[in-house]
Order: sequence, then C-alpha cells, then structure tokens
Amino acid sequence: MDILFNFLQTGAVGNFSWGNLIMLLVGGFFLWLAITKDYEPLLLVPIGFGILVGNIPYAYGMNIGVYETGSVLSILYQGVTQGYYPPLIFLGIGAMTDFSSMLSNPRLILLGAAAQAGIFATFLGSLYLGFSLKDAAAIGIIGGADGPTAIFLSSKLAPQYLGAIAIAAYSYMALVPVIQPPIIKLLTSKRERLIRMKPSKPVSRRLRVLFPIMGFLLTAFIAPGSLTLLGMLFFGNLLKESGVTERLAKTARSAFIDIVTILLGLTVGTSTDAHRFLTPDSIKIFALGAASFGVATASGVLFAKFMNLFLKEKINPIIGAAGVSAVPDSARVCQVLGAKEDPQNFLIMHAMAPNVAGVIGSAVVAGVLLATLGG
Amino acid sequence: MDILFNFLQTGAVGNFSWGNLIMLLVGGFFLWLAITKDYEPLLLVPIGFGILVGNIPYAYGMNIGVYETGSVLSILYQGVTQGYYPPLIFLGIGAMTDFSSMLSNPRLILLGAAAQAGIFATFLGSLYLGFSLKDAAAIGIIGGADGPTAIFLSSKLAPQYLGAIAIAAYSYMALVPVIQPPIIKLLTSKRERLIRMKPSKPVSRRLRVLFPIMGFLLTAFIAPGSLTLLGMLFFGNLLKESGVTERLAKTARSAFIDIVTILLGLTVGTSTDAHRFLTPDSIKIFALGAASFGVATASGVLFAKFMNLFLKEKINPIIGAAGVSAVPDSARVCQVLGAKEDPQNFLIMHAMAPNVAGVIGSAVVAGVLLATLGG
Amino acid sequence: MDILFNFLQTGAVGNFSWGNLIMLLVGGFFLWLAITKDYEPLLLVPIGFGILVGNIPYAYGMNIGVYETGSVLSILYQGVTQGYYPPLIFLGIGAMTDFSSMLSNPRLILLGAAAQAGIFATFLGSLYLGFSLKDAAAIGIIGGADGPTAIFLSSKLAPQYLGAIAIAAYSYMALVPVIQPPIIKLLTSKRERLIRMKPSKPVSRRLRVLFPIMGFLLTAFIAPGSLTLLGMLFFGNLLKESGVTERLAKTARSAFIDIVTILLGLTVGTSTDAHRFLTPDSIKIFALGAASFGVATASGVLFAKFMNLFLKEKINPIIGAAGVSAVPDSARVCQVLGAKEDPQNFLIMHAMAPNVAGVIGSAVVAGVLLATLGG
Amino acid sequence: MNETISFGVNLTIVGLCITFAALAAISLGVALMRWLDEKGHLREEREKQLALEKEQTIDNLTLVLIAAAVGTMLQGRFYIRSVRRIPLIGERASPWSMQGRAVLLGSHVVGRKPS
Amino acid sequence: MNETISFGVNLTIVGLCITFAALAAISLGVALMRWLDEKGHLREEREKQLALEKEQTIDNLTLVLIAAAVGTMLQGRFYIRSVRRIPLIGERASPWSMQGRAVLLGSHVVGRKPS
Amino acid sequence: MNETISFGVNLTIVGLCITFAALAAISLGVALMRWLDEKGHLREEREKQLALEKEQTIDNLTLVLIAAAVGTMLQGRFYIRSVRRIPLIGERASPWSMQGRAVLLGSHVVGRKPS
Ligand code: NA
Ligand code: NA
Ligand code: NA
Repeated sequence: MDILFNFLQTGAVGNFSWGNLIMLLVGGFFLWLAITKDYEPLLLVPIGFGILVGNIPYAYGMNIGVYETGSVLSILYQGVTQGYYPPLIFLGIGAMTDFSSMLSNPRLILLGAAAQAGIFATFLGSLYLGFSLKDAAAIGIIGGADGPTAIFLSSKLAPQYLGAIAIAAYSYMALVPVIQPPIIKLLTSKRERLIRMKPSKPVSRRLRVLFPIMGFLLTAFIAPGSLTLLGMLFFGNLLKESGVTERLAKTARSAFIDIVTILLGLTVGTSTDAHRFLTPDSIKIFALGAASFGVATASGVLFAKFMNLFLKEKINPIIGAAGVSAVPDSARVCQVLGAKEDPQNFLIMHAMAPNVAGVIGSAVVAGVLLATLGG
Repeated sequence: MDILFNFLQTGAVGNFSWGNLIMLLVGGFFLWLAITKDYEPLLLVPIGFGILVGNIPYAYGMNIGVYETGSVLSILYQGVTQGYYPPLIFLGIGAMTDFSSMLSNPRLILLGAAAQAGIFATFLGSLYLGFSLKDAAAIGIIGGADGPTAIFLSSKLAPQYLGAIAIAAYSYMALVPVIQPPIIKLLTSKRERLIRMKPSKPVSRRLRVLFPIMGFLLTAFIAPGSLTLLGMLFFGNLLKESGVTERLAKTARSAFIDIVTILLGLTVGTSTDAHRFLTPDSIKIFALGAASFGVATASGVLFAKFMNLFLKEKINPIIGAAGVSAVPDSARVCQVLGAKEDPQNFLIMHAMAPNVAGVIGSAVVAGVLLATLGG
Repeated sequence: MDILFNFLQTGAVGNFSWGNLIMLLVGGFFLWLAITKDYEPLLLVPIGFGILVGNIPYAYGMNIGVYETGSVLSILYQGVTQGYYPPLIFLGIGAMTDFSSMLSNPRLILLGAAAQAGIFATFLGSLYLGFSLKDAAAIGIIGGADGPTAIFLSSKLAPQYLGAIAIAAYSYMALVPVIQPPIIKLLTSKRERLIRMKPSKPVSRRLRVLFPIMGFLLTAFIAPGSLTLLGMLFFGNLLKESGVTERLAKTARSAFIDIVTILLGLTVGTSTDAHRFLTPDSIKIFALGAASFGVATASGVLFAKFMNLFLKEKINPIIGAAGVSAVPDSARVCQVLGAKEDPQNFLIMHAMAPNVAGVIGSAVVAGVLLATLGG
Repeated sequence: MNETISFGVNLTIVGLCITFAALAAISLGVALMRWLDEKGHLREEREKQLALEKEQTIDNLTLVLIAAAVGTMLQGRFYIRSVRRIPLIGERASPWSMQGRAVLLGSHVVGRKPS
Repeated sequence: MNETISFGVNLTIVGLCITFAALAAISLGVALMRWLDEKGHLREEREKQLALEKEQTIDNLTLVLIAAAVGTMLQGRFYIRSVRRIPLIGERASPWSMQGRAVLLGSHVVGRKPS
Repeated sequence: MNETISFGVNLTIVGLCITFAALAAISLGVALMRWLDEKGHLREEREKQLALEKEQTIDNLTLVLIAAAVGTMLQGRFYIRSVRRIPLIGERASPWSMQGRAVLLGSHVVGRKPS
C-alpha cells in the first residue's frame, strides 16, 4: 500500500494545482483554434499540445519535466534556450520564400521598416510598466509579428519570459485577421482603399540569385547583430534561387523545417507551466503585445499614406499593414479588404512586398537590440 | 618497422579476442535474419551492422569506440544514453498509427493491459535470480515487446544492461511468429478460434482528433512517468489526425523517424562489445526475455477468455495474444492463426486494437516503474 | 548619440579589415564558380555563403561568431569540430553509391590504392616545409580528394588548419577537370588512350549485399582507425543493397545527407575568418594541395601502366586518374578524355571502379594516420 | 521471501492495477466519446459524402491529359468550361507555400472572358 | 635528413603498404565471392526474369487510366478480370504502414462475387 | 523621465533610423540591380523562351503512354525517332545520383542503329 500511496503522491493527486487546470484549458483552446479555425495550425498544434504536456501535475525529481536538467524534454528544449531552432526555421523560410514581389517594386520595402515602429512602441511601454531594458526589448519584439525572431531574441535577452513572449506572438499572429481590419479602415478613406496598383514586371533570374547575397551583405554590414537570423534566411533563399542546389533547398523547406518546427513548438509549449506562466507579468506582456500589433499596423498604413505625398504612382495604403510580417496572413488581410471595395483589385502580390520586407525589418531590429543590450 | 609494429598493436593483431569473433557471428546472424527472413529488418539491419562495428578489435585510446568520450560513435550514442531517441521514434509511430480499430471497439483495449502481466512476471523472475530492483524492472520491460520503451526504461534504470535488453527485446519481437502460435493453440479450443467478430463500425473524424488529446490526459494523469513516451506518441497521432498539420505528420513518420531509427539501431548495436555483452547476466536476460514473451501471450489470451464469461458478443481469444505489442507482427500472427481455421475470418483488424493498446500499456508500466524506482 | 556611436563601434565601421574584404571576394568567387560554372555546387554554395557570413566585420563579444562559445554558429559548428558531420555524410554517400562497377572488375580496385601516393607525397612535402607530423598528415589528406575525409582527419589532427584544408580540398575537387587532363595526356600515348575495355558483366544481388559487410570487416581489421568513416559508408551501402531497408536508405541519401551537407558547408565556410585564414600557412597549404592532386593523378595513371605489364586484357591507363576519388568528376574527366580519342569508347563505367575504390583508399589512409599520430 | 521480493510483489500488484486503471479509463473515455459522437455522426457522414464528391483525387497533369485525350477523340466538338482546383489538406497546411501561387495568380490578372 | 622526416618516410612506406593491403584484400575478397557466386548465378538470373515479368512498373492510377482508355476504345466489349497490386520493396520494409491497409481491407470484408 | 526611459527613447530613435537605413539600402540596391539588369534582360527573356520550348514538363512514363496511345490510334503508321530526356535542375545538382545512370548507360554499350 505504501507503493500505491507513494505513487499517487508523485502524480496528479499529490501535485494538482488550479493553475495547471487553467493552462490545460488554454492548451485545449489553442488546439481548438488551430484545428477548427485553421489559425496558424503548424505552430498552434505543437504549442497547444506542448502546453498540455507541460501542465500535467507530478512531483519534481522524476527527471521528466522541461526544466529538469537531463530530462528528454529539457534536451529537446536546448534548441530554444541556446537559440538554434529559430535560425534553422529561417533557413527553411528562406528556401520557400519568393522575394519576386519585393524585387519588382523596391520602394514597397520601406513599408516593412515603418511597421517596426510597433516594436519600439511596445519597448517603451514595457519600460514604462517597469520592465528592465532587456526584458522590455524582448517584449517589444512581439510587435515584429515573427515567431522565430521573437523566440530568438527573448532566449538571449529574457529567457524567463520566453514562454509568455512566444505564446503572445503566435496568438496575435493567429489573430491578425481580427486585429488589423478595423485599424486599417479607421485610417484610410474608401477612395484610398480603391487605389489600383500596376501589375509588377517579372524579375530576372540573375536578380533573384544576386538578391540574397546583396541583401545579406547590406543588412549584416549595417546591423551585424541580425547576422544569425538573416544569414540563414538569405542562405536558404540562395539555395532556392541559385538553380544548382535545388535538392538542398527542397530538404531545407520540407523535412528540415518540419523537424525543427515540431520540436520548437512542442518544447515552447511545455515551457509554460502554470507556476511560471500564470503571473501578472504575463498579463502585462499580453496586453503590451496586443498594443504592439495595433501600433505596427497603424505605422505601416500611415507611412504608406506619407509616401503617397511624394509619389506619382500612388500606393494603396492598405498594404502598409502587411509590413508587420505575420507572413502571409497579413498580406491576405490586405487582399480581402481591398477586394471588399473592388473585387477585381488584386492587392496580394503587392502586399507580399512589405510582408517579406517586414520579416527582414524585424530581424534587423532584433539585431540592433541584441547588439546594444545583449552580451 | 616500429611504425608497422605499433600499428599492428593498435589493430586486430594486438587486440583480438574470441568473444569478438562470437559477437561478429551474432551480428552476421542478425543481418541474415533480417535480410533473408525479413524479420524486423528496419531494426535488425542497423543493429546487426552495429554489432559488427562494435566488435572490431582495436586498442582503446584511439577515440573511436562508442564507450570513448568524444568519439563520433559516443556522440551519436547520446541519444540512447540520454534517452531521447525512443520518444522521437514514438513521435513517428504516433504519426503513422491508425487507432481506428481500437476506437471502434473500446473493450478490446483491456487486452492490452492484460498482456503487460508478462512484464511483471519477468520482473519478479529477475528479482528471484538476484538482480536489483532497478535492473529487474529494466529486464522485465522486455516483456512489453516494444523496442523504444525497453531502451528508454533501461537507459534510465539499468544502463549497463541496455545493450542486452535491447537486443533481447528486438530478437524476441522478430521471433513473435515462432513463439506465439504454440502458446495460443495450447490455451484455446478450435471452437474458440473459429469465433467470428462483427466488422467494426467506422470512426468519425472528430473522435480520431479528440482521442490523442483525451488518451494523453488520462494516461498522464494516472501515470505521469509515462509522459515522455506517451506524450510523443499521442502528439504524433494528433499531427496525423488533426487534418491541419499533415506536412508535419508526414515528416515525423518518414524522414524524422528514419533518421532516428538509423542512429538508434546502429549505436545500440555498437554498444554490444563482447567484453560487456558476453556475460552470464546476458544469458539470464535472454532466458527471462523468452519467458516474458510467453507469459505475456498467455495472459492476453486467458484474459480474453475471462472477458468472454461476461460478454454477449464473444471475443475470439486469439487476438488476446496481440496485446503484447510487437506491432504489427503479433496482429499478423493472430490473422494467420485465425485464417488457418477459417480462411474467411479476418481477425487482423480486430487484433490491431489490443496491439496498439499494448503499446500504450507497456508505456504506462514503464511510467509506473520509472516513478517508483527511478530518480 | 552614444547609442549610435556604440552601435557603430560594434559593427562594420569599428571592425573593418582589408582581410575581411578579400575573404568576401573569395566567398563571392566560390559562389560564382558554383552557380555559373556548376563546379561542385552542393558544397561550394554553402561554403561560399559561409565565407561571407564568417567575414562580416563586428565586435567580438556579441555572441554571434562561430568561434564564440554558445553562439548558434558555434553550436552548429560542433558537428565539424567533434567530427560527426563527415561520417554522417559518408552514410548518405554509401546509401547512394553503386559499387557494381567495382565488383564486376575487382582488379581495378588497386588503382584506388595507387592514387593515395598523392597523400603521402604531400605529407612529406609538408614535413619538409616545417609543419609538424600531425599538421602534415592533415594537409596530406587533401590529396585524398575527398571532402568529408579531409574534414574528419583535420578536425582530429590539426583543427587550426581545418578551414584552409577543407577549402583547399573542395577547391581542387572542383578544379579536377582543369588539373587532370594535361597530366594524363603527358603520361599516356595516344595508343594507350585508345584501349577499349570489355563491358563488365552484371553483378548478382547476393554479391552486392555481401560486399558492404565483407568490405567493412576487411578494412576495419586491417586499419581500425578508418572504422568510423568506412563503417558509415558500408552501413549506408548495406541499407541500400539489402532490399529490406529501402526507406532508411532513401532518407539517408536524401533528407539526412542534405541536412548535414547544409550545416557542414555553411559552418566550414564561416570558420574562415580573415584573421585565421589569410596566413602564410594557408598559402603553403594551397600550394601543397595543388601538388598533391598532381601526384595522385600521376600515380594512378602510372600504376595502371605498371599493371598492364602483367595483364593480358589491358587497362586503359586514363582510368588510373579516377583513383583520386573526387567522385564522380574525375570519372567524367576520364570519359571525356577517352571519348576525345574515340567517341565510341565508354570509359566512365570502368572509371567508376577506381573512383569509388579511391574513396575507400583515402579513408584507409586517414585511418592509418589517425592510428599512428592521433590520440 | 526476502524484503526486495516482497516489495517486488507489491509493486507488481499496484503496477498491474494502475495499468488496468489507465487502459480502462481510456476504454471508458472512448466509449463515452463514441456515444456523444453518435448524434453528430449522421450529419458528418453526409458532409463527408459531399466532400468526397467535390474533392479532386487525381493530379492536375492527369486531368489535363484526360481532357486532352477525350478532346482528341471527340475532335473538338466540345470545350472545357471550368477546371477547379481544390487545395488538398496537406497544401492548405503550409501557408508559406501559398505565396508563390498568390504571386503567380496576381501577376496574371485576367478579367472574365466575354462570352 | 632529420628525425621527423625520417619518421615521415617510414610512415609513408608502411602507410602505402597497408593501403595496398586493404584494397588488395577487398579485391581478392570480391574476386572470391564472384567465383563462389557463379554457381548460384544462373538460377538467380532466371528468378530475376520471373520477378520482372510479375512486377508492376507503373502506378495504379496510370493502370486505371490505361484500362479506362482501352475500355473506351473497345467500347465495353471486354472487362477487367483482376488487377493485382504487388507490394513494392520499399513498402514491404515498413510494417507500420501496412496497418492502415490491413484495417481498410478488414473493414470491407467481401465474399467472392458469385459469377 | 528617468534614465532608463530616456535611454529607451534614444534607442528607439537610433533603432528606427538603422532599420530604415537597412531597408532603404536594400531598396536602393535592388533598384540599382534592376537598372543594371535591364540591358541583359531582353536577351535572357529570349533564352528563357527557348528553354521553355525545350524543357520536358511531363514525366517520362506519361510520355511513353502518350506515344503508345497515339501509336495505337495511328496503327503503326509512324515511329518514334528520338525521345530526348533533358535532366531537370534538381537532378543535375546531385552528381552522385548520376553514377547509377552512368553505369547503366555504360553497361549497355550500343552502337548507332544502321539506318
Ligand atoms: Na516584422
Ligand atoms: Na506491450
Ligand atoms: Na581518394
């Protein structure tokens, strides 16, 4: 009977907490969002299931949990704490991203810079709420709307908030179709939303091959802190575009990124045990995250309107909102909003330009923050 | 000449042992079994070749062997010693397993519990033969007829016997078509073996999506020690069944599991150098392993007969034998035995239910043993 | 303004060096060679881009570079420094190599031994130039014309020269179509180059299955130091030929080798920062490397002529040059040279025999050097 | 019977009970879910049938080939009115892979052919 | 000649000998195996030929398409008696993947059609 | 405004400037490259068109099937002169995979058929 008693003590009976139950419901909610609403399922399914795994009640010391050194989960979690999963995901993203839309209309790249204002607004807000510089920088990156970048930066600057930041970033990325439309509508007139943009010209293969090399050199010279993420992104893209390494690109964008995505999502999920996650700080982080998406969207739209003051061929300011990254959901939002006013207005191709530029932009910001506050 | 002499001293000439020769023959025998008899080739080919690699005679100190810190083999072997290969294999198994047969006839799940009696019988036998509690538990798990579970548990409880336990487990799993039929025939009458079971009803998608979540929560709450293995198994299954993460499931059941299988099999094989492997303990372990398969098979069959005392729709007791796991070989054994009596009796679908339930069952037992004896 | 100033100090402005610029040009040249000339693109694209990544100027201490402990690049680089990438590449190569040509004409295997004279010539030359025994051995292996073997051996014997040796090895492998033809022409008469060889007989499946087992045992017994590389090569080949593990072989020769190739190439490239790479030693290593390819080619051709003194069915001495490895480029060189004299002379199949034998040969030499000088 | 073995016997009893408890819990859980599922089942079955009718089970190239072959045989006496490509589950799951298609579609902005 | 270089020369001689020994061993081993293999060779060749005749080298969809095309041309004057699918080597090697098929087969238990 | 927040404001200003600088640099770089690319563009376009004409967009099996089908319809009144298989980009990139083909080709050394 001692055995049974001890066994029960190591399990749910002896270690149950209401926090765990709440987190289990959160995990279930994520799975429900992913499976029935199709919101970012490739990340929300692993993260949601990970939340379940991380909130099973049991006694510390059985060498099971993600925070117990030597456990299997803690070993798989090293890719997050040591920060090598996100760059590997960027490798795969580079190998599947077509930068053509950006290359055929280079001025739209600036929209991807404007939307990064959301990061800095959140950064300042976090400082104001009392977070330290490092923590505030990591929280701010939620506004970059880019999961791997957020995980990478917070693993370096604020590992204790990594779970909350990652969950917030992916939650709001999934909610982009809910957050962005009202803000865009508020800031644009119907006439602006009706602007049609010229179909872009095709891009030569030479340009597509040279771009990742040039893009890497320029960003790495200006912001070397972004070298790890952008080096992988542009490297993956070069594998794709070079035309001579297709088999490597194919593996990078299929098996390789899938393996890393599975491990990253699951272990990030498991890192959210109630004890660490259900804190006032997490609530602040979620509030700041929501604000940051709003500011980022507004900045992108307003900057597009600002550019229109100087341009002869006007930009449809809707696509400024795509500068937040959240590829490709925010570009789709732009397409849908534009088509509501004029069903023959195909904005998605144009929106892809600030969309992928936003990925580069938030990696650059991460590099600046890392160089200034890291180490 | 000194160079030649020293060189020969570091090689076969200076380090030959008869034990190595015996193990080389064992490795060759495994390869022969796998290649010409098609017995579990996906594991016996890597293990067999690994035995060859691990029994080449050479001088310690060249930083080659699996037990020399820093050697390539020792680094690849970490997945075994730190125990993360088995859960990753379970991820892939989850992503390829169809639990439909189990879901359409839930009462058959109990057969997968009954067959675990083999584990405990072997555990007691090992204690009786003088093994320590931890060692006995690790040896007992051979009766679970599940390679990854056996490797996972013995890496935690009895690393010094890991090679012998793994080899015994896979050997007997390969020999399931030889071991099980006489036991089944002995314990059943021809009339029982002729029982036809009703074709099962189809299972709704909703049920298949909810099952891995529910199955995980139930088993993890009851036996949190099984969380690592069953978390991965059910997570893989959710990736498969959710319908929104097919690309992750595909990678988990192809490239990912293949890579881990190659590394696991090869390094487990290399860990069997004669010096460590050819001991009286190994012989005991093999004898106990054979017994455990017998007990497990008998328990499954007898429990099916016991259930028939209470059921209106009788179970064909043959399929009780499938509760030992050894997926899908033992289910095939049931099909073959049933078809011998009645060629139109398709038992395999029904046998898959206890078969996959047996995988869950032995993982639960491993969790109980880990929680009680580990740490 | 301090922030801006400090930021610029950590970047290109504060850390620029002309050496970095030269290396960036070298990296660009490698990419140009790979993409427009199609020279070994699967390795030169990753290495070339890696050279760019490794030579971006920035301040030490930001935890970015490949030589800073804990950085992502340093973690990915562990596969090179700990030497496990090369054996994993050999696994994939084994799973894609067809040894039939070698099996159908076993006497050609000796040509793969003769060409290894290039390794020892370079070894002696390096000693003469003042390198230590270990360093000289690592430099000599460039003459093996086999990238993974060169990286494996230099990671064990001369890690400080690893970058230079790897770059030299891959450079000359890419230049095989330029280096070999004049040497072959110089050493053979037109009459010799016209020799037609009998089409080889088909090879039974049994032989193809048994070969990797036998080949492994023979080489490992004679030179156990080659066990890691050749164990993986022959294991991969057994997976391919056994006929029962096709899914493992497929993954080994596709996703698995691709992932390792990407990581190996990129990190070897990043390890070549100007400070470490632009040294007089590197220039010596490149000069020695060129010499070694010449000696290896000549040895192979001359040994073929030597064998012809004793053989009734003459060997076309051109194919002796294929013994340097550099699979399959040097075999193609033989085909092209032979076809120049007689367009109906299909030498490539015959040339594949010494070509793959050369891979085994240089791994054996690496084993001998490791056993004698390592540890 | 020494202490270790007596501990082992106890562990055996407890362990077997827990194992049965876990699998019985799953068994009951599944049975419960099946029962709850019965109601929604018929509706879903109907949906599935509809989906099956819609889903394209052969790849596009084959479709084109079939169309071409049929067309050849009928010698141009009919034309293809619409070929709808329904995204497969696996593809839907990869949002990034849609980008290429989106760009492609966007760059060939065509109005409806006037009939 | 200093000591290091003399050691190097010795190592060169020994190393080349060992390399030749290893590859000569492989060469002889292969030659021996080929000789032993000659006897069984003819029989195997015959087996291979049989296997080739049996093996299905096109995928099932194509098979169906061909059948359909031929059927269309012959306007129903014949019927397909049996389409046997022979498992490929790669598939046989994955026992877990058979499960799905087994279940599928099992759930459509059909007797032989009365002729 | 305390020191931390003042630092934060400064970092925000500097950070946004650097981000704009980086993306503006890319923007200008791309614009420059596009401009440089214009000259070579027309020539490349022509090449691309040629390549498209040459490239085989259906797999070999299908090609054989089509040939067979057409052949059946025309009842042997023509013959296939040459079927050229152009290596795809992905395949070209894998030199090791060519080995098997090389060996295959080599082992069936055939002269040209006398016409
Ligand atoms: Na962004
Ligand atoms: Na079991
Ligand atoms: Na070589």
